[in-house]
Amino acid sequence: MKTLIRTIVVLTFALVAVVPFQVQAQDGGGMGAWDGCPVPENLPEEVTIGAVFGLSGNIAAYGEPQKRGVELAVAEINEAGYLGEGTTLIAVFEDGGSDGEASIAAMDKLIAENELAAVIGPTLSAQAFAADPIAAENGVVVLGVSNTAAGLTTMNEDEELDQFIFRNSLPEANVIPNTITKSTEILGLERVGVIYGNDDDFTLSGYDAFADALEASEVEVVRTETFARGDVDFSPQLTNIINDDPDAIVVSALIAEAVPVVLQARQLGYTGPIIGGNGFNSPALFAQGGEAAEGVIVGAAWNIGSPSELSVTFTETFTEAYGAAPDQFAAQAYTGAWLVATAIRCADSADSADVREALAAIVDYPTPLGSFSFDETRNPVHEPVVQIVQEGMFKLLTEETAAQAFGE
Amino acid sequence: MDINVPQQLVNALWLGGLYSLFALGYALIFSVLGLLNLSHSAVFACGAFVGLYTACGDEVFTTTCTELDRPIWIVIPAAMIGAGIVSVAVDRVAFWPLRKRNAPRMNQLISSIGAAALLVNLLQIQFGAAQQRFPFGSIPNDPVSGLPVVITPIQITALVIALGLMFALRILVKRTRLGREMRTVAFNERVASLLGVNVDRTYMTAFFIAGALAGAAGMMYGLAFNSMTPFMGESVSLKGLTVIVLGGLGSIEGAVIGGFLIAAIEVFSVALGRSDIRDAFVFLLLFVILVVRPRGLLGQGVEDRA
Amino acid sequence: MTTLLQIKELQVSYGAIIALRGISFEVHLGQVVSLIGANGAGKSTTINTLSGLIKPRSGQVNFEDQDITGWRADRVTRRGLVQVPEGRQVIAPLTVRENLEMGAYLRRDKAEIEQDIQAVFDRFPRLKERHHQKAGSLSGGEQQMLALGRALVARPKLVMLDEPSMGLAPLLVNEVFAIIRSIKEEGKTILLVEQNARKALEIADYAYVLERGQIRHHGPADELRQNEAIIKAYLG
Amino acid sequence: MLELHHVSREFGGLAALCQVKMVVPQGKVVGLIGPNGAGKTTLLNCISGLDSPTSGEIIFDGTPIHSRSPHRITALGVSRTYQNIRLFKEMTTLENVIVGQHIHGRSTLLHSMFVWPYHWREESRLKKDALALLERFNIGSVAHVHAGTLSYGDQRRLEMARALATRPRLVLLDEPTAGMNAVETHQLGEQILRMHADGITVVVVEHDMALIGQVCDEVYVLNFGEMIANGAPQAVKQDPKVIEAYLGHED
Repeated sequence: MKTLIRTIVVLTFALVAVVPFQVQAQDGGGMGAWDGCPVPENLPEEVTIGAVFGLSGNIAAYGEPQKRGVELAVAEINEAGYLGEGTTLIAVFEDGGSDGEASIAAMDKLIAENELAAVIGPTLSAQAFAADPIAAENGVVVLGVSNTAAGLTTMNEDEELDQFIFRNSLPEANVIPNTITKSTEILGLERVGVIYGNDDDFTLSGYDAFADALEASEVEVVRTETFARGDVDFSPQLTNIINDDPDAIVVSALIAEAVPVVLQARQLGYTGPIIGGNGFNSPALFAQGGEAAEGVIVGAAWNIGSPSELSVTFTETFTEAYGAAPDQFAAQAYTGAWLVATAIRCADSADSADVREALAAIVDYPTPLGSFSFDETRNPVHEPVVQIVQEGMFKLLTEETAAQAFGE
Repeated sequence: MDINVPQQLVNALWLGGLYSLFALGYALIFSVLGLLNLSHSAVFACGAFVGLYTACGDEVFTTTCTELDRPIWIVIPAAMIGAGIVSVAVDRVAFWPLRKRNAPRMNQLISSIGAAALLVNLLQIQFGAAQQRFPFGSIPNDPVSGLPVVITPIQITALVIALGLMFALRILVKRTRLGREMRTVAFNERVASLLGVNVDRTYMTAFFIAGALAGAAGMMYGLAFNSMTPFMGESVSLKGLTVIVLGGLGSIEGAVIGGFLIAAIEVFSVALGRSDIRDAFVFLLLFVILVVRPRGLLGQGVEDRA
Repeated sequence: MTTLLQIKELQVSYGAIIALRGISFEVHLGQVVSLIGANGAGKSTTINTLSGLIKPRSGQVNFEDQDITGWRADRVTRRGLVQVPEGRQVIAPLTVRENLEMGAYLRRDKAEIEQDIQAVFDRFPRLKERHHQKAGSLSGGEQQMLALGRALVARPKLVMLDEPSMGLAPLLVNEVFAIIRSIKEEGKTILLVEQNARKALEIADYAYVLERGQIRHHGPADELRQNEAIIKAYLG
Repeated sequence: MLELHHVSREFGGLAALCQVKMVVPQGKVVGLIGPNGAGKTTLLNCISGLDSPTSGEIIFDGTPIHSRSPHRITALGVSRTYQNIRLFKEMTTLENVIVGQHIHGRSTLLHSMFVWPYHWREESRLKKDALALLERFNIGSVAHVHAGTLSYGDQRRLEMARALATRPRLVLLDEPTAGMNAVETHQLGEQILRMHADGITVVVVEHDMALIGQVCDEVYVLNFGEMIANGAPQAVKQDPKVIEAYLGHED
């Protein structure tokens, strides 16, 4: 069985290696398949888009894959002649650092030096709150590809300005209900214990989303425990929860606390599912959680194991191009660049105001993230995925993977 | 809601051991210098990393530890010696020059904060900011089977070593020539030097011992949670302060009792009450104890320390 | 007579203030030498410089023909010059016995240390009764006895006493001087700094009178006791 | 002026003072002697408010003060010095005295902020008074030196100057001559007599019998917390109980 899978994987890789990028250039293949708009005729020779990502310091762990995702998309778009013969899409990258000031500077520079059709980024929500208004005031549409904070696209007092702010990254409030619904359905959850960090905005809003979703799914919460940021010992709380014999433990935590919570729950003899928020979407879960991370369930906007054709193709092309598998950040950035290109194509204009109109009108656009639309507040609409850790990697949560993990 | 009392007792006991062990070094330095050495938590982290490096080798500088070069039991003595040396270096760099010039205590306190920041940054440069850990399976952290409660061999080891070191320190301070020497220096350096005590050497010895205790605590922490970061001292730093204030500044027994007491209060305020008011509970109790007994549970009178 | 301690042209200053302006004197083996003088004359400064607590600006200190100028205090003590500091500085948090053990800090001969401690207890029965008490709980007189006993346990070659009678009741002052006398009779060499000049001159063999960092008079104690100027200035 | 009735102070069952009676008449110099550990300092602490008696009454000028806080007792006109010198060692000699005066300055914080001409005048007046006090105790030359660097005897003199800076009516002196030689002690005695001449009442704890003889109108003798004798200095010196407990026989 294993050898068979390996053979298939190797064969697929070999195929892709022979015809890199050309797959997308073929008519009817890859992302180019969407023909909601005709080939544009009035575009100039060069259309420029900007991108502000954190490319230095420890934030580069997110910014680097984002940049790769955009670069890959731009290469494919130009190969495919997606913006018409003779029109080249150019992406200009600026390092937005890891704080608001740096991304404001980067945004200023991009807008001053280029005639932009759109900007992608910045990496962090806090940076987006700082830098997005600058783009909007200059009439440049900005698309966030990794901002999950609530209220991002409605941050301005002036609604006209808000019209220029988009994102394609699902807020956690959208991911969590799906995680709970799917897990309840597949695992048959009836009673759960909850533990969350009560001194952090992110973990608190995650907890609220979990609590609402659990209530909506009619799952009983038998015990709720809290911890503070920087805690290392969670045994008293976990002892309490495990003592109540729940079907699952729901955790809203950042990765630094998430890993020890998982480790200590397993150490205390708990073998059931542990359901986490977006904080668990980190390689550290595997590196530090090891075997204990098996059976952890996390919702996400995208998963490498997603079976859709576009997602598989993207994963293969990306891996081929960079020698490393893409993560959620790369997939969202890649999708973002395609979304912007599509808006330019549909507008048949490089003017940002026209691009804005076209972007807002995108409906049911097929992407690696799934069928994609923007809602009326320019937030993304697409179905998130639910993942489960198995054999040291994220897989999609299905009846089969659940049965393998918990032996039912 | 019923609670699992035996398990929570186990949780409290070994956590208390860790708290006490950490606080002992604070207490020792306070009793000798009459000063809070706030770099103690950084020395604690240094100990853990010295242990990690000893067991894993150069690998830890670039990536995480995947294979042990040396047996896991070597980490504890290595951490103690390494942290002891770091602690002596802290004394020479951060305290000694100020002491020579009779600088006010406050300056020495600030200097110790500086030393802590420096050490943490050095660790970060050397080992990176990400969590480090020992390879899976290298630490005996599977629960001991056949017991009605969950306890791992590493937790038992931590508790035994913590209690052993506390006992040894008590004997050292109360019964030996070195202990009398340290208490004399603590009381009055001038008188001590007139009795033939090399005061600088006494300081070095005290700092070495305090550092070694911090190193042992750091390594236990690292092993028990199998996670080490340059910032690991920060969360215990405040706990340690609470412990020695509760137990009585500079009192060895106070640090031990305070450590177990704080751990017990934490665990049982979670077990019996609510986890979200745990810290409020701990500090409320601290406040009450200090109002009733300002010098802490076992603190010495002011006249003894003058 | 063997010269045990020889001080040559010793100068000490605290910043701009000059405390000793080049004093020279000698202490012979078996002698009791007293330094007397007004407050601020430099008596305590002299003793603290000899002990190594203060570094001299210039001058020389020879002990048994060895130059010990500028040595650190613990080395000086190791060499055999032991100071009993003013103000009964016992180690308050330690017990009486532990204080005596600290007196023997530099010695390793356990059995003999124990003998010497017992000898102190024989000399001061009140200390024996209280051997387990914290030194800080002793009365002033008992503390001075302990400070003296602690110095004796060190088996010093030269005992330097800084104001041993300060703050003691008359009865105790007599007692302290009786003890100093008995220490002298055992053949110990003593350098005595004392405000009670009358008592000091009674017990001393030789005395130096300090005035503003300089030696103004010196001579055998008997002679100084008859000296009109001294009587007027110091004996009242 | 000051009356103590049956004052007792116990420390955990141990009586440091037992039913002490003492009367200090207005304008007199009263000596308090006794062996080390007899309870003299405890008695002074009770009077100055640093300690309070377990039982009994302390009346100052008709006002019971045994349960008052030290600063209120100081405000009534009681001032003291300490056996273990308590100066602000980082301040200059002059500043130490000015701090002592503060209770008498009329300048408040508001004054110092808004009515600055008044404040300045006040400050310069205080400074002049302080310097005069220092001169009186022969330490005017070290007015601008840190108190910590003064010799032991000068620190004692400074303590007395500071005690007088509050313009007290009653001064408590705790072993003021410790560390002074006979001649210096005699000079200090003259200072005490000058206070006496200024109408200040003085209680002095002392071991130097020469000083006691020089300055005291009356002497109280404390032994193991009990008053064993009182009377004129000459009479007390002859008292066999006092010789037995305190003076010893001249040899």
